[in-house]
Amino acid sequence: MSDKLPVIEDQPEICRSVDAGERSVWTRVMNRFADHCRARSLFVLHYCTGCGAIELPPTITSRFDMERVGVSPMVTPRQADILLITGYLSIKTLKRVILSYEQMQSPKYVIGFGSCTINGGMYWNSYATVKRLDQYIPADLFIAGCMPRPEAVQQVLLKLMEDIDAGKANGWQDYYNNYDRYLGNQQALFGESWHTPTDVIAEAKHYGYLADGTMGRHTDLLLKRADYALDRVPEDYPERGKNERRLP
Amino acid sequence: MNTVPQIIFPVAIPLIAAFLLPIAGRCHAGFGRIFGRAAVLVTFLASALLAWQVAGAGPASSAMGGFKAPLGIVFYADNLAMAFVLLLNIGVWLFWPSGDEDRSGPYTLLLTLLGGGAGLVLSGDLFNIFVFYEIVAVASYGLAASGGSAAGFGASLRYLLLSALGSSLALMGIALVYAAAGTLNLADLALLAPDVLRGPPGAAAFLLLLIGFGVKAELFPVNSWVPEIYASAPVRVTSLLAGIVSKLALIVILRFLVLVFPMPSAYGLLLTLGILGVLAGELAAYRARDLNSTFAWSSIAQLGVIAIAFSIPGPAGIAAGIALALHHAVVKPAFFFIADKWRGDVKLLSGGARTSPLVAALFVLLSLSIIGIPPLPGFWAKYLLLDAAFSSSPAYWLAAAVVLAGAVVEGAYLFRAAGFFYGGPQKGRGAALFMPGELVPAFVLGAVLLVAMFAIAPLGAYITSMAVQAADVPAIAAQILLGGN
Amino acid sequence: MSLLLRRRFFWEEIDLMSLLDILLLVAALLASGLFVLGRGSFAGWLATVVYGLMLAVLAIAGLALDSGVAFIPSAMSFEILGRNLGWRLDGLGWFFALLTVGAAFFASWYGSGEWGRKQKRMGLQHALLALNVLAMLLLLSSGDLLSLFIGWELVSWAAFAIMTQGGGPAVAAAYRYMIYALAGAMAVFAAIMLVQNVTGGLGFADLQTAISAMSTAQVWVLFILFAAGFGVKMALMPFHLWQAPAYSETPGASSAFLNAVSARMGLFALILVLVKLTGLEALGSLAIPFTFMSAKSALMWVAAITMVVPTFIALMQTDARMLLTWHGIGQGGYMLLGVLVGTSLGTAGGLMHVFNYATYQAALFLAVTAVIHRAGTSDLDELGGLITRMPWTYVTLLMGIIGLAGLPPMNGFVSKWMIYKSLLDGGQPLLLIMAFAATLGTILSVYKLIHNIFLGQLRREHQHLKEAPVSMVLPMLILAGIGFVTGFMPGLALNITDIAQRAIGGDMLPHHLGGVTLATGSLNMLWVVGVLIGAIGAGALIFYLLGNRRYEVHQFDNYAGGHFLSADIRYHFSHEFYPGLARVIGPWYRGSIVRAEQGIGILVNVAGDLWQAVFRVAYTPLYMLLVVVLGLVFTGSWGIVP
Amino acid sequence: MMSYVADFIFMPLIAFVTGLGLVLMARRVRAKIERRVGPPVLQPIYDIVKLYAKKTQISHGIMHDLSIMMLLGGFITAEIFLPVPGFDGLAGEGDLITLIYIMMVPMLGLALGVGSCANPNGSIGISRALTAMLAYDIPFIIAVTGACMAYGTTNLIEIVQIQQAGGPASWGAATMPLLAFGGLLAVHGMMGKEPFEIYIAPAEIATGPMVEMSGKYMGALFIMQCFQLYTIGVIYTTLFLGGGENWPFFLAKVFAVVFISVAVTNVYGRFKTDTMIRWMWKWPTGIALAGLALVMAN
Repeated sequence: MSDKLPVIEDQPEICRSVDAGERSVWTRVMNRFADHCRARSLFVLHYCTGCGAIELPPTITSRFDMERVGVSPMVTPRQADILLITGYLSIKTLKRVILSYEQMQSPKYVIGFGSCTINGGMYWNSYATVKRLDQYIPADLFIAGCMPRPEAVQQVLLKLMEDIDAGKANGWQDYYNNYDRYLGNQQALFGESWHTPTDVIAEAKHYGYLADGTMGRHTDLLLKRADYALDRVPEDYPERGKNERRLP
Repeated sequence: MNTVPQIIFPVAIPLIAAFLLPIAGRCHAGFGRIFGRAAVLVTFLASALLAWQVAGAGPASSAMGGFKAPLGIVFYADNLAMAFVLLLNIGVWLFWPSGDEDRSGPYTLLLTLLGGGAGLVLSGDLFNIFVFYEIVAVASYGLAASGGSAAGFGASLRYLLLSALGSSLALMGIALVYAAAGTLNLADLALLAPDVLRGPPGAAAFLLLLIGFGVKAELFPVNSWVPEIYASAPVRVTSLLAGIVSKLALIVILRFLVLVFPMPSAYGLLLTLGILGVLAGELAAYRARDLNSTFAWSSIAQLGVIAIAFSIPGPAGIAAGIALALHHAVVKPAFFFIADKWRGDVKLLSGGARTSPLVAALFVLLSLSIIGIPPLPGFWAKYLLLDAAFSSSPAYWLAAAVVLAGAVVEGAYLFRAAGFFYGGPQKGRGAALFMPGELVPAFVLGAVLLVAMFAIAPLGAYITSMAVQAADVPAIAAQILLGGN
Repeated sequence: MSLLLRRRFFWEEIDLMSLLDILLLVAALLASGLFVLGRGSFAGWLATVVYGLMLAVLAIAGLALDSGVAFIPSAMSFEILGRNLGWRLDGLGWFFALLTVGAAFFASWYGSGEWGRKQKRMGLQHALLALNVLAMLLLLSSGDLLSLFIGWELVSWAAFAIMTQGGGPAVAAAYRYMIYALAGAMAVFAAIMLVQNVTGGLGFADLQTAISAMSTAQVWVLFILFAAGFGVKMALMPFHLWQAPAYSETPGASSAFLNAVSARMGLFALILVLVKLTGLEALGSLAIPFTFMSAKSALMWVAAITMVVPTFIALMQTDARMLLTWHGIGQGGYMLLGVLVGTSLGTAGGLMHVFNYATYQAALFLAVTAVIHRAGTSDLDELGGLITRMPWTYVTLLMGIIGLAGLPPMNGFVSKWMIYKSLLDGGQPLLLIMAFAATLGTILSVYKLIHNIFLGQLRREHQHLKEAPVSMVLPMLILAGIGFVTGFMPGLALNITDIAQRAIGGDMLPHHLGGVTLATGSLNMLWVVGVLIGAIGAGALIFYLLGNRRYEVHQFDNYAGGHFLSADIRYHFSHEFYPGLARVIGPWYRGSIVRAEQGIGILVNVAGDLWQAVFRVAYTPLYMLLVVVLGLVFTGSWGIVP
Repeated sequence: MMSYVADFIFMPLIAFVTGLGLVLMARRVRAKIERRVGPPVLQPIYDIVKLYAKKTQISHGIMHDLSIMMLLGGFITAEIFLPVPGFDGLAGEGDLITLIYIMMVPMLGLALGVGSCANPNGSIGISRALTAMLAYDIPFIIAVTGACMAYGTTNLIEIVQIQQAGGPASWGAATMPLLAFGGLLAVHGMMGKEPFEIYIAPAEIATGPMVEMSGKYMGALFIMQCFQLYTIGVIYTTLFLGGGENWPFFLAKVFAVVFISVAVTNVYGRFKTDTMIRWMWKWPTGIALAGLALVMAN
């Protein structure tokens, strides 16, 4: 493991940056309309690694029926709006969570479900679990409790819908704006060679979310691995194509 | 009627030369060889002259010593006979041993073969035919063994035994004919045949003659000597035997069939043996693993095809048979020359096209022609055969089907070999290189084939006229009986 | 074209007698010239130019034929063995000749550039290609049955020669082809000799006389011999086994040529002999006893089975070339089926499918060859993701497969539509369903082709690949373009097939630039394609105007259940692409025809061994006596022996 | 000319709006069967707008984008070739066969787009979807063939006219019930409802073809679903239910066709692809063939 100390800083207040386009009436109306629809159509990716998964079937099915407020489950991060982390995350699963989160399309929201995502919960002293989810990805809302009931899930979804409608749920922008910090925390946990296939910086550049905190000393480390990650094969990489055993 | 005394020259010159040659060879080693060649040349010129006369003035005959038929010895020459005499001459010239051996034996035997062969096709008399047949047979035993190898001697011995047995059967047949008709002159027999030979005795006689002469004509099933002899004899002898001598025997059988035994059972017999020969030859050749025996078997099949053609009554069948025989006489020797280099497994051909591309091309050309691919001459020969077969009874349709199926098998084994030619060489061994001089006869024959391709029309007309002449029984009979005065 | 001919043009001043002669002479000179000059680098370009000139000559000939000239005679004729051999090009032959020379043009162009330079003996390939063209022209312009047979054999052996150029497995495949072709040729040979037996002549008219003079059994024999003989070349089932390996192993450009036109020579001969000369009514009246079927419907069913079974065999192939060649066999079934329906719509559809097939199959094969040229393999399990590296090749392949699958807007759809419609109007629902089913199978199969090569993961070893050079891309794009244009305006292709259809006889199909108008349902591709393009444009507007800008990600930025994808993991789903289908229809691939082929081979081997054994035992004296005794019995002369 | 312009604008638009209704109905019916409330009325619109309003739109290359255009373009074309009350569009310029093949264009477009995503789940999904297409299209084309044989035409307008001439008794469903039933089973497969939705299989291959579709790409797929349900419903209505006399009746029929599928789908599990092929090639195919035999016998 790295000998660097974990970079854990306090989360600054999340605020929404106002771009030039938003000053026009048309754009504002359209954004308002889009937010209205966003709030009423939420696809949830249930990241069910912990015990909290058991609370979700009642939430979806006839007892509570989330679909009546436009919430429905989705199985791939590409289509999902909400990443619902149900319970504790081991270090290994966190990698997958980050991968999945980065593959979701903005605007995207993260809900931490249960105490485990807030402070480690009953696994607070485990060597293998993650204690605070929001150090690694920007969580919009948490549901406290061990474990929360479906009503709580409903409540938090309704709260999130309100926030979205009001244009306030902007954790996803923070990930672009302060990518270096999040990446630093991730690297502290996974080592310097950590990388995901998603090129967050390029994406931020493309869509204009680049901020001072996007790049820094942690993202510099990425470049070293970028060749491998993005298949720009270094010269010394062993060629597998040639001597590989052919499948029968 | 056309009487030409010089009809005796093609027979007499080589036979006399054959007697003189050992003496000449005794005088000087090189002289014998030149003497032999000179004799062949003289025979050829005499034959050509005769052929010219025959072509111009119609069939000719001559009675030896003025004794007329049916008592005397009568020679009869028509275009068909002269064509094969010429072919034999050319063949002997072309396949004259090239090595400068001092032994005069092979030369003597070749000259004997030349004279005997000419006599075989020119004789107008059953007994003479038998005599010349024996002369040819003896010459060919000796020639087959002239390679000097143990295998060659063994094969020749077996050939001798078989041939002798065949000859005795033929003699029995002749005896039967004589007992029934009281004469052995072909013309006489032709006139008497409808009365005395129609029926079981005639059929039995024909059967015995067919089997007897069939040994040389490579007829099924008395051709077991073929693969063995062709594999062990020197290539020039093989070419001569397979390409030309076998056809002479078939021509004789044709004469019997047309003149003496023009009856359905005789035709049927020849047809049956021909079909069986095609089947046996093609299938066995397909399974042969070396080039020599492939061609030996294929030669059996080809002669079967010719036999089928001759078994079709009427001039059309004869024309087809002649065309096939001539074509085979050109193609098969060339094949044997190519095969001579690769005695052994076909796989040794691998890469042959790279070391000797011309030979490979020649092989493909010959193969295409013998399968019967237009516009090569082989196709037209086969065309004549099918034309004749389809205008005959349904039994011949079956024969045609067998010939066509045989052609497919033939294509399969010939192009399997061609595939080895053009395939890459195996590791460590490539195909042998040719010495330039060795294949001259084969290339000459290939050239003949190509020239023939452009002369199909005149050749076809000529062959057809030949066949019409050979099928005209009354004219032949009249010529033999009345000629030679 | 017919509109243009209201005026006199210069080609009417040219002596029409010479057009075919010019064509044959040029082809012969080209073939022989290339054998001599073949090594030169310019040989290919020379050949391309000459093919272009030949196309021009053919175009003039086409205008002449379109203006009502029945055929273009050749001055060349022979009289051999009492038979007249003559050559003349009629509309049907002209149509196939146009395709032949066109395919040769593109193949030669393709082979002249970089691809040809990488080939071992390209000069020989050029020469053999020219030889093939010459042989095909001779076949297509044959004026009687004998010249037809001669042309037939020349085509067979010329194809054999070019097939062996691949070396190794190609030689084995070509050998197999040769045996089939030879057997077929022998059947044809027997058939024409049968005709000659009845009428004493070998002209085309003699065939018609013969059929009316023959007994039913004889006509059946004739029909079977012709259908089987010509069917071998067309790879009609059950004589289809040779085609896929033989065409696949032939080197790329030549293979494209063979694929496009070579097997169609069989169709040409079938149309000529069975449809034009014999007539479908005669075939239809040739009833099979104890069934409802006739020779015509039997052949239609053979065509339908040829359509379906090879298509589903293609579906299971793992090599791109094999996949395409198996489809080639299946597509032949469509053409024959269309022509056999016998209505003007069916005939036009079948003929147009010949044209269409030639365009897209050549394009497809050239595209696959380009892939082989760059990536070194056509194994569908070893490619993937090439779309980013070889986009133009991808476009060609895409247009090609749309044509092959018979979807709008490519031309393959139009001809298939015509065939479907003719089957429907002809009251053949079961055959129509088979045609539909084969098309569905084709869609599955061609998707697998394009997916496994161009879509999905790009392999590391293919990272540095480049697009094929212009000399390769341009010909195949033009071919695909022809496919699109004639799909958009099928009237162009139908004008060409009109000439052939007029030569076959029967009703003509009224058509316009966009397709056909029928009482029972019309097709106007101008509208279909126009609206489709417009709608795709509307889709593009929706795509680009609505929503934020697109952002292109790397191929490993992909959701695979939370798995991290990287270059050293192969995850392209290509092997056994349709496992569910394979589980259902897999057991049907028992290969009964393969077994039959093996069985015949074994039979020949065993029989050969048997005969050899008979001789090798060498009790010949015994055989001799045996035959004497049997012969005596046979000749009925047994009575005299005792 | 103006009528064409109207056709080109309104026919797809009507199809889209009706399709939204069909999607809503499908979701509501399913919710009711599961004793849920179900989504609000505007839910289909919310979903589509939300997807188009995504801030990031990831693409896997030009082909991915083109596939979306082909998808929409193919279906818009199909809508224009469908005869509906008041609009014949271009139904006279192409026919039933053309229509069926036009409907395969978006299918192929989708398949190509999914393939170019380089996602193994997507490829597996497409492999299954195409296999499913082979399975359900065989009975479907038999039904289509039988109907065309019975009507003696493939012209969609005429097919509608023939059925409307004699009232409900001359509807395809009445004159050839077996074909209609076989066709209905095939249509069920075509809609990709349970038990024929293995190509989506969310828990196994993460919605298969849609796995890499996000943002407006997914939005286009939602639009496609609207078109698809509508098109299938209209084709079936045209073939067997007498087509449209007027809009209310017509829509009722279209909704009924989709409703039948949606209503029965919930009670099923999921067939494996091979089970699906066997089932499709056994029951619907057998029924349709029997129907075809009846048609041919008449």
